[in-house]
Order: sequence, then C-alpha cells, then structure tokens
Amino acid sequence: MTEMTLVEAVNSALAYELDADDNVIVLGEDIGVNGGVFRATVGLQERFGEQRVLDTPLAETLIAGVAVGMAAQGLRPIVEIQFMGFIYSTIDQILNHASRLRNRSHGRLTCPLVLRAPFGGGIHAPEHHSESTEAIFAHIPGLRVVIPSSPARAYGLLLAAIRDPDPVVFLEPKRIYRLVKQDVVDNGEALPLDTCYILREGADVTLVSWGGSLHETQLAANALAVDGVDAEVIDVVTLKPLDVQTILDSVAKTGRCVVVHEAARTAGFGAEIAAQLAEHGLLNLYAPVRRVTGYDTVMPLYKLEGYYLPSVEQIIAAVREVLEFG
Amino acid sequence: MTEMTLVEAVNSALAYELDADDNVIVLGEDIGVNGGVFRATVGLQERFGEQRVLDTPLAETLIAGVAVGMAAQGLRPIVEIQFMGFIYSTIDQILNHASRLRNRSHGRLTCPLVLRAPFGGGIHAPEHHSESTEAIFAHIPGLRVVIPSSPARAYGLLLAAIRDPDPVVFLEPKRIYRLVKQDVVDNGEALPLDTCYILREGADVTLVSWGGSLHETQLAANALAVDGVDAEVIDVVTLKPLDVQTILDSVAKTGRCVVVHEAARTAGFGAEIAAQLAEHGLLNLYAPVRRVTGYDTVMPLYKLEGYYLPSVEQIIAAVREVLEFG
Amino acid sequence: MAGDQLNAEGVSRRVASFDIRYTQYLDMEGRPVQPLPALADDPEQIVSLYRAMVLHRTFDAKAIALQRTGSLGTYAPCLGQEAVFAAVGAVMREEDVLVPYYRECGAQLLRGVTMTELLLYWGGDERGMNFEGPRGDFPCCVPIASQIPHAAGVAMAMKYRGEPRVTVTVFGDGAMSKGEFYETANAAAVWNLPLVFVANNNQWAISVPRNEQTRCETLAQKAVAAGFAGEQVDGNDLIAVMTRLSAAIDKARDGGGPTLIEAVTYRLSDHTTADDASRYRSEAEVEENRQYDPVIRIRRYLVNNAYWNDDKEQRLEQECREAVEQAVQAYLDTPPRAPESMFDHLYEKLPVAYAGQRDELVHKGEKS
Amino acid sequence: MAGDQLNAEGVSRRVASFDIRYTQYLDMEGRPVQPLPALADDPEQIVSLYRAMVLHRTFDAKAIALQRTGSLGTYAPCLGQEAVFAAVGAVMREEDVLVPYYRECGAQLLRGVTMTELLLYWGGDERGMNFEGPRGDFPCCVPIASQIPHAAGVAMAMKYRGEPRVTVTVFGDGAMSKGEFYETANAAAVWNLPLVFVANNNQWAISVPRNEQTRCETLAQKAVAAGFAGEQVDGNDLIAVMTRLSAAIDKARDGGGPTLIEAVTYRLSDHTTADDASRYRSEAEVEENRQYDPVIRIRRYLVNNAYWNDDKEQRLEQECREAVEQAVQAYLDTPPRAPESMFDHLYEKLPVAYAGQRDELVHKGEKS
Ligand SMILES: Cc1ncc(C[n+]2csc(CCOP(=O)(O)OP(=O)(O)O)c2C)c(N)n1
Ligand SMILES: Cc1ncc(C[n+]2csc(CCOP(=O)(O)OP(=O)(O)O)c2C)c(N)n1
Ligand SMILES: [Mg+2]
Ligand SMILES: [Mg+2]
Repeated sequence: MTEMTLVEAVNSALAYELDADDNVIVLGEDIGVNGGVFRATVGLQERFGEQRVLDTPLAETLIAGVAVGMAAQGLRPIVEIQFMGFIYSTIDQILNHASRLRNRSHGRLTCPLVLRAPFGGGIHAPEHHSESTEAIFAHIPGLRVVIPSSPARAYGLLLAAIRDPDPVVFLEPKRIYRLVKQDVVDNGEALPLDTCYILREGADVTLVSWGGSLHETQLAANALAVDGVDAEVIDVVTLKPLDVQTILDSVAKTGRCVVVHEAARTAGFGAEIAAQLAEHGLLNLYAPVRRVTGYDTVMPLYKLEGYYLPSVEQIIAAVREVLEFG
Repeated sequence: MTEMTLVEAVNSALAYELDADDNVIVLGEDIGVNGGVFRATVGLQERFGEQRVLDTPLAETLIAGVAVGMAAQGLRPIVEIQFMGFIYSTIDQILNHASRLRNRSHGRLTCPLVLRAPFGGGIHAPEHHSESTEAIFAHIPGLRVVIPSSPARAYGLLLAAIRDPDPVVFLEPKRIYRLVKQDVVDNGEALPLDTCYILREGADVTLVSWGGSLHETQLAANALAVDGVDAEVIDVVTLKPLDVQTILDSVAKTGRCVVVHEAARTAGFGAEIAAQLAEHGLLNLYAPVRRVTGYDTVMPLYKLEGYYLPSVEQIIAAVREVLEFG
Repeated sequence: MAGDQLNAEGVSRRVASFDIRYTQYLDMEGRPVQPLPALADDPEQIVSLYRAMVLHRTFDAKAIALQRTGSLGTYAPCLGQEAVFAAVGAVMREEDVLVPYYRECGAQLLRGVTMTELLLYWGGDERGMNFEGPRGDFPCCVPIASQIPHAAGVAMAMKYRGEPRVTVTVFGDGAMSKGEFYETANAAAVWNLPLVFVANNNQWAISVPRNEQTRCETLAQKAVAAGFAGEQVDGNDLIAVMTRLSAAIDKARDGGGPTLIEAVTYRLSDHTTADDASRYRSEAEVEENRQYDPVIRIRRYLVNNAYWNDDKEQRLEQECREAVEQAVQAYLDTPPRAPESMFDHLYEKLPVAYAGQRDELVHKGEKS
Repeated sequence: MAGDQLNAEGVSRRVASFDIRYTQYLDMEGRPVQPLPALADDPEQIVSLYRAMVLHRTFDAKAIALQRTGSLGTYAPCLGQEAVFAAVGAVMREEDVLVPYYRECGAQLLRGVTMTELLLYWGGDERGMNFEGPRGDFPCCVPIASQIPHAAGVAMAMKYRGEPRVTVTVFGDGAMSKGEFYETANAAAVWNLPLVFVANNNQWAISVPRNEQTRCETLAQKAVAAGFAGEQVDGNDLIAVMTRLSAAIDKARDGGGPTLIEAVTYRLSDHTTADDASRYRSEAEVEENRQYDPVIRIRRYLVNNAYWNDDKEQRLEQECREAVEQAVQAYLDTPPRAPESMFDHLYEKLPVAYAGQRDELVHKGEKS
C-alpha cells in the first residue's frame, strides 16, 4: 500500500502492466527520457528500455495509426497524447479504424489499444490545453471511454483498459493529477469497466459527474450535507458503454438529478444522461434534470477559466433549484 | 421558379453566390471539371473559372486549413468534403481554429467559411461512405451546424450559410439528394439560420428530426394521420445554435415527443433535444421522450444498412408507445 | 571546396544531394531494353504470374458486369495496373503483411484471399473482410492514406519481435498528398522499419490528374523528405516491378529499413463503377496508354521466348472464366447475415448497454 | 547516356536530382567567411536589427521572471533564435502576413505587436491576440503545424486578388513531422503560392532531438517532396538569414512560388517555463552551443566594423530595460475582462440559444 497521486497511480499501472505483459508498448511524445510532460511515464523507459517505452516523432495521426497496426498484430500499445487539445488529429484513426477493426473483419483483426490523454481546465495552461471533449468519443461505436477521478480508480481502471481486448480512450483529469493522495495497492488488480461508482449514498438528489468535476461535486455534496441535504454522488467512470442502470436506480430513489461536467453543455455527455432519464426514468423525476456544465463558448485563456468551470456554488444552486421545484 | 432536386438546389445556391460575390471561392476534391462526385458543383468551374472553383490536392486537413486562411483574409471559401467519412481529418482545423478564430482574436480575424459534406446512409455506398456524425460538430462552440431536408430549404439555407460571418458546417443528406423535386425560386433569398421549421402541425405528438430521416418521419406522420393520430413534425434544420423554443412550445402542446435520427444513439444529437425537454419541458411531458435512431454499432456495409436506418415502422411504433404511455 | 557554387549571394555550400532513378526491362513489344535480371531465368514463375494477371483481369471485368446488373456494389477496377499487384503478390512471403488500399484484388488473390471473399466485400458484406487466407493482412481501406500508418505499426510489431517479416503497403498517387503518407514515411526512417511503400501512380485520383496533385518531378522523390531511398519503376513491366520490389523487400527483411517504390502505371478504367471518366479525360489519352498494357507486354515477352502460345491462351481464358463463374455463384449463394449480427463483432463481448439494441434488430429482422 | 548507372540489376536511368545548399556569411567572431551581400552595405539597418534583438532578449528574460513570480502563464522563450525572428520581422513588408507558431515574439515586435499585447496573450488574456499592429497577422498557434495550412489560405487570397503580397509562416523542427507541413508544402507548389516556409530548426522538440524526429540529412530537403526549392541557412547569422529570406520573399512576390528556408539554430533555453531541459539534455551540449549565439555574433560584426561600441551597448541595455518595464507595467495595469465577455466574440452576433449562459456569467462575475 502506497500513498499516490492520480498521476503516480497511472505511472504505477503502466509499470505493472509493462512488467507483466511483453506485448505492452508505451508510445507518445516526450514520454521517454523526459517521462511525459506530466511525468506520467517517468522512469518507465529507464526500466523497460527504448523498445517498450518510446518517443515518437511529433505526429498524432501517425501515433494513433501506428497503434492500430501494432494492436492488429497482437501488441497492446498505450498511446499518450500530450494534451486533449492535440487529440483531434487522431479522430480519423479512432473513428474510422480503431473502433471498427474488429467489426469490419468479423473478429479476424482486433484493436486492443489505449489512448491516454490529460484533459480539462484549471491548471492555468496555455491556449488549447484545457478543453474537455469526451462527448465526441462517447458517440463513436466500438470504443470505450473511461475517465478516472481518484488515484485508486485510475490505477485499477487503467489496468482494465490495457487488458481490455478493444480500444479504450482513457482521459485523465489533469486538474486533479496531484490534488489528492490516496492509498493504492499496487497488486495488478483491475477494476470493472462497465459500471458507475456510487461515491456517496444519499436520498434527496442524485449528482452525476466524472473526472475533475467530481471534486467540486463532492465539495457541493459535503456542503449540502451540512444543510441537511443528502446527495447521492455518482462517478460515471465509463462513459461508454454507460452503466445507465446505476443512475436510473439512484434517481428512482431520489427523484432528482443534477449532472455536472466541465465540457460545453450542448451535445455534451450530460445530454445523454438527461436523455436516458427522460426516456427511462421519467416517472421517477420530481424535478427537471439540471446540467451544470462548461459554457457553450470557447474555453477561455486562463485568466477567465475559473469562470468557465462549474463551481461548487453553481452545483449547490442547481440542487436547491431541483429540490424546491414543483 | 424551377423544379429542382436537393442537389440541384445546392448547385443553384452556389452559382448564385459565386455570381453575386467575388469573395466566394468553392474548393474541394473533384469539384472542378468533374462537377463533384454527386454533381453538386457541376458547371460551376466552366462558368466561373479555375480561380473561383478549384480542385485541391487530396488532403482534407489542408483543405480545411486553407479555407481558414482564406476566410481570415475576407474571402468566403466553401469547402466540399467528398463524404462525411473523410471529414474527420478536418476536425482539428474546425475545432481548434475555424470555430474560435473570431473569439481568440476578439473579432480581429473572422472565419466565414462553409464546410459542405454529403452524409448519411441509404445509397448502397462503399465502406465509410454512410455515416452520420453531426453530433460531433454540434458540440463545438463557435460553429453553426445546418442540415437541409428539402430542395427549397437547401437553397435558402446554403445562401444563408455562405453569407453568415461565422463558420458553418453544412451537411447534406445524400439519400434525398434526388429523392424529390420541388419548385425553387432562384432569387438569392436566404432563409434564417436560427430557427426550426414546423413541417406539419399536429396536436398529439411531436416528431423531431433532421436531414434524411425526415423522409421516414413524414411518412410515419402521414400513416399515423390515417389512423387519426395528429403528429406535429419539426425539422430541426440548425442543430447549432438550436432553436429549442420551437420544440419546447410544440411539446407543451402535444405532451409527447419522439426524436428521430440516423446517427448512433449514444451522445447523438437526439440526446441534446431530450435533455432540453428533461430540463425545460418536464412538466409538459406526458410520456418518455423516445429516440428512434441508428444503433450504437458501426454503420454496416450496404447489405444490412436498411436494418440500421430508422424505419417508418419503428417511428410509428415509438409514437404508439408514447401515446399509450401511462 | 568540391560542391561549392558561386551565385549572386556569394558562396553557398552543397550539404546534400539526391538522385531518383527509373527502372524498366521490357519495351512495349516485350523485348529487353537491358540484360534481364536473374528472376527472368524462372519462366515458370513468370508464366504463373501472367496467368494470375489474366485471372485478375477476368475477375475485374466480371465484377463490373455484376455491378451493372445490380449484384454488386460500387467496385474499383484495376485495369492496367495488374503487373504491380501481381508483383506485390508474388514477391511477398506468406508471413509478410499486406496493408492495401482498395485496388489490389490482384495482390490479394495471390495471397490467398478468394474471389468469393472479394465479391462479398464489394457486395456490402463484412464477411468478405474475414478472409481465410492471409489472416494478418489488412482488409481494403477506403479513407485514402489512412492505412499507411497501420503498416508502420505492423512493421513495428515485426521488428519488436525480431521476426524476419516485412510489411508492404500500397496506395495511389492521390494518397501521396495526404499527411499520413509523409508522417509514416518519416517515422519509418526514424524507426528503421521493415516496411516497403508501393505507390501505384496511375496518373489520376478520380478526376484530378497527377500534375494537379503535386508538382514534384517524380513521386519517388517524396522519400527524400523522410531520408530514405525512393525510386521509380515502369509499373507496366512485371519484371521491373518484381525486381525492384524484391530488392526493397530483401533490404527491409535484412534490417535495411524502408523503401518507396513508385510504379508508374495508368488507370485504364473509370475510377470506380460510380465514375464516368469521360467527363474529365479524353478517350485519346486513354487510347494512347493502352499500348503500355502490362498484361499484353508480359504476354509478348512470354510469346517471344516461346513460353506461351495461342493454344495456352485459349485454355487459360476458359479456365479463368470458369473459376470466376464458380466464385460468383458461391457469392450469390452465400446466405445473408442476420441483421443483429452487426453487433456480434462490435466488442469482444457485447456490453449490456447495447444488448437491447441487438434484440430490437432480431425483431426488425423477423418482420422484414 | 549521361546520368545512367550500372548496378547489379542492370541499367536504371536517373530521372531527377536535387542539391541542398547551406549559406553562412559570418563566422563566430563576426568575420565574413565570404564576400558580404548588398544588404551589409546598410549598417543602419543592421544596427537597428541588433537593437531589436537585444530588446527581444530583454523581454524574453523578463517574461521568464514574470512567470516565475506568478504574473505570467507558461511562456516559450526564444533565447538563441533571435536572428531568425529579427530577419523575418525585417524582411517582410507591412502588408505581408505572418503566420507564426509561438516562439516568434521577436518577429511580432518588429511587425508592430506591442510587448504589452504579447504579455496579455501569455498572461492568459485573449485581448493580446487583438493586437493593433499587423491586423492581418495570425496570433500565436499552439497546436503544432496547424497554422501552416492557414498560411497557404492567406497566400491564396493574395494571389486571387493579384496583390503583390507575401505570406511567411514559421514553425519548428518538430512541426516538420506533422502532415500539415507536407500537405501545405505540396499544395503551395501546385498553386504556386507567394508563401515562404521558415523552419526554426532549434534541434529540439521539447525533449525529442532532431535526429529522433527525422532521419533526413537536412530539413530543407523536405521541400523536394513538394517539388520546390529548400535550403539551409546558418540561423545564428543574421546576415545569412536576411539574405536568403529576402531572396525567397522577392521570388514569391514576383510569382516565383514557395521556398523553404531551414534556419539552423539552437534552443538555448528550456522549451517553456513549464519545462526542465536538464532532464533530457546535457549542460555541456547547451554550453557548446552558446558560442554560436546570434546576438553576440552580430554584435561582434558591428564592433569589428566600428558600427557599435560599449557605450552604445550600455545605453541600449538601459533603454531596453526601461521599455520592457513600461510594457510590463501597462500589462499589470490592464483591467481584467468581464467574465461574460467570453461570449462577446463567439459569433458576430450572439445567438439567443446562448444569451442565457452569458447572463449567468454576469451573475457569476458579480459574486466572485
Ligand atoms: C480521405 C479521403 N478523401 C477522399 C476520398 C474519396 N476518394 C476515393 S478514391 C479518391 C482518389 C484516390 O486516388 P489515388 O490515391 O490516386 O488512388 P487511385 O484510386 O487512383 O488508385 C478519392 C478522392 C477518400 N476515399 N478518402
Ligand atoms: C499537435 C501538437 N502536439 C503536441 C503539442 C505539444 N508540444 C508543444 S511544443 C512541442 C514541441 C515543438 O517542437 P518544435 O516544432 O521543434 O518547436 P520548438 O518548440 O522547438 O520551437 C510539443 C510536442 C502541441 N502543441 N501540438
Ligand atoms: Mg491514382
Ligand atoms: Mg524545435
């Protein structure tokens, strides 16, 4: 048992699986000697060599496409995209190839790759370094989209993602890379990939979130608890495929739901959750499903990013609204 | 007044604006002498010359990026991407640049470009030629996403898109390129871009759709009418920014809503509409919001594509369900 | 100082130079223009490749006919480029991996993909991509150039495992305008991959002629940007393509890294059955290019050397027709897929989230 | 047959050849290694560029200091590459358009962007991109190589309108691994654009050294893939960069099409203030490269020729310090933006759909 930050947990999971499985290859920009710009891969090249942990030329389309080819040959490439803002050149490879190689070839070729990328705002980064566009990936059939929100889950989920026989987009909320430390047992145990996690049980309202926003969501839940409001907090974790039952069950109990995410609102993944409730949980809803999200504007440069991100106050206000509704 | 198909209407709008505005440039693959693989640009190069209507090298990232540069200099580039399956290489340019050039530069540089692409299934096309991924673009702040569903609206909306001072993704449902003819007045009159269109008034249920699926949606509405069910049919037309009020008003009247689209269900744009109803129209809903959509699997090759696309029967069944609910 | 040059701005020093070479062995009459390479000493192989080219051409014509009568979807014919694909099929080893675009039926057939499988694919059925033959080969790739990085990944796996295998990827002249080609070429040199790039320069990318696609003197020189060797071959000359391609493959297998081979051909057919090339190019141009026909050239060579005659030709034509007819019948007799099977290979195990959708399809299938 | 060559496979014909040249005028001591070009006859311009380079360097150091004390966000220093950016700023005309990446403060300053505007940008405020000076220039571009196609679009517009204007785009050695560079280079040749590509080959892309980025002998030869001229210059030699860059710009302005100039430099600083280069490269390597310092070299040249002396130097340093301090003060004094302004330039006119969100921000702003 070691105290780890989220980024250290990522590093430990990578190290564990590099050690356990010769087919695992880690590749990306500046992940070798430099250990990654966030140090997620620090020490790995030294330990496992340049064949296993390799710096690539600066070309994201290439990296994703190379990973598809490696995966088709039975390797398990783990790609690091340096920031989510540079992931868009990979979409053609992910959508047109990685996510459908198994389907197209009727199982003859498969694509067990992991595409890791830090995402989200809040660290005063330069332009293009703070966006959250997980909804784009959640729309792509054949993918898994996984977002950890704590060190222990990052560890177990990343192991699961690497071992999964299909492609996984693994998005790491960089704002909480070093926010908390947690005891993590580095025993190679993976967590299930098809389930939401209930972080806090509660009877009055269901708060659904993922990634960095869970931090504010949990703070809001704590503050609400002080005022006697008992919020259930769900960490979606795997956006695709979505374990909608856990959310439906919770809302069947609470009757109220607020979804929190830092991506822009329109066609964000919060919409899918609200839509599922409108389709499968309507009779249980005592109040509108509120979305507390990033705005439908370009993520601003850092001076204003604090205004862009969902705040604890906004979450509390939304909860008050749905509690007072009707 | 001329009878035109949808693709002819696109051609006429392009011709009109090429003639009216020297800043308009049409560019893409095979759009010159060949007139586009769907003939949307037929005759334009002959009439306006190679400086105005130009074939590009085969490189979608380039094309989108070049259009950004042209637009920043005050030209009005209209890009054709040959099929939506090849649009993904443009996302980096669209998301990281086109959609935010005005915002980044505080209005100093702007990006009045149009990115046209045929999309959707149903024409027995080869692999990668039949997908619908409009939701990806609808999530991008700073864009407009417009989808016509009839010749007259294609004409007026495309003119509006070209004249709009901001970037517009204009998706053309190729399945209905030649499905119907309609009288179109080639008078250069644009249609508004921020409004949904009510195609059919009705009191019992609201059917919301866009693009090719409107065809089946309207057939379903007609069939339902025969059985005494009075469906209101809304053509969303502009997915971004969404005129949600028209939809909310309709559902306030009917109490029931079925959204139809051929894109995969999860995180499709139908989710946004259902979410808006769950957030702003909950008390008006007598029944769950049903989504009749493409499946969350890879768009199959053409032998099975008929099974993938939402059918008239599925729409009718969904309407029956919401009518019989509760 | 050797290599220095005086110009208006003073002295500047030459720091690198490059040559691009072109190889041809047979002229249009099938006569050697230079001493033939060793592989010409094996007439049996050449005869057998000639047979494969004729079969390929027979298949091609039939596929077009099937499309015209509604029994096949859009098809991309290969007329005029058979020598390139025969050479690829002949020179690669079974354990090598082919990462094709969509015009290489000829190579796929030689590697063991069946005509029935090819027809299934072009007939809109995924089962055609689950071919029995070369299990590691990639299926056709429609998004231009997007297969090229896959080839680098496959080659990385080969190198990582220390296997003496080689990856060959094929693409058209149009594909060489896409970033993926350059990104991969660059990386293939950095990683010294066992990877051969074969450009089928058939002069057209749908309606865009080669000179509107790029202004470089040769496509082969695009390898200079990546720091490895590129060369041209006469793509209508089977012996030239085989020779240079084997050299490249041997070099790759021996750890010598990547090579780019530009095979200069001509697309004698429409781009696909959905295209009408008469809209954008003259019949005269096509006619002029017919004289370089690779099938005729190698036949002339064989006939000139008495390895082939009319009698054999007639029998071959008959055999090819029959083989193709049989494959077509098997294709037409293939029972349709169950609609819900579109979920069966989405993931290794279908997540619960989508089980309901699959069930819906079972139902939809029953109704129709 | 001139150019033919016998090899094991027989004769193959040379069909194209290319040379890459390297230009340098001043050695490390600022002494000519060859007759100087005409522009050296205008010492005033060179002195004024030297002054700009020192100002740039002063600004650079201050920006790093501001970042260290929390008054600025991540900043990308330019130490060691000042000559390239000074040359770009000097040689371009006002009406030309610069499409930069993110390391060209020096060029931006010469083109009229103010230090305060630059600080605003690096300080996380979009207003820094709405600079008063060169209104047509693009702002910094963070996604590597994605600005390069914009430059082609700008050049297309210039050409379309028949204007004698030129577009210059700058990027690093790392950017030349991205498809956008190659796609644009290829198209620039096809369209014969008035476009100059300037590669700032500073040997490193964050932690990846130039030789792990690409194996080609020079980066300049990547232009061969596009069919136009590429050349190297000593990027630490202001006179060399200016000379070759002006030639390229003149050529572009005269309808001669694109050129690629690889300026060979060295990144003496960390990649950005968020980077610690000592993790991946030795201090010895950096030390060795300090001797090529472009600012020192051009000062030596000026001193050698009595255009410059210690006295002037001291005054210049003082002036630069004061100018930078003033700009910093103006930056720090700039009132913050209203939060809701993040919607003000999203579209020309804010759609109703988002009006509510803007209102919410007014409220959010009031509270905090
Ligand atoms: C990325 C992408 N863009 C556009 C297309 C449409 N398209 C199909 S084939 C083709 C031309 C390809 O030309 P080339 O690479 O020369 O191959 P050829 O068909 O001539 O053998 C185009 C533009 C595509 N399939 N993929
Ligand atoms: C598309 C993209 N990928 C990754 C990054 C992260 N990144 C920022 S700078 C950089 C290295 C750039 O090197 P180079 O092009 O040589 O320019 P230099 O910084 O050395 O001047 C990288 C990888 C990015 N900004 N954009
Ligand atoms: Mg071609
Ligand atoms: Mg660099």
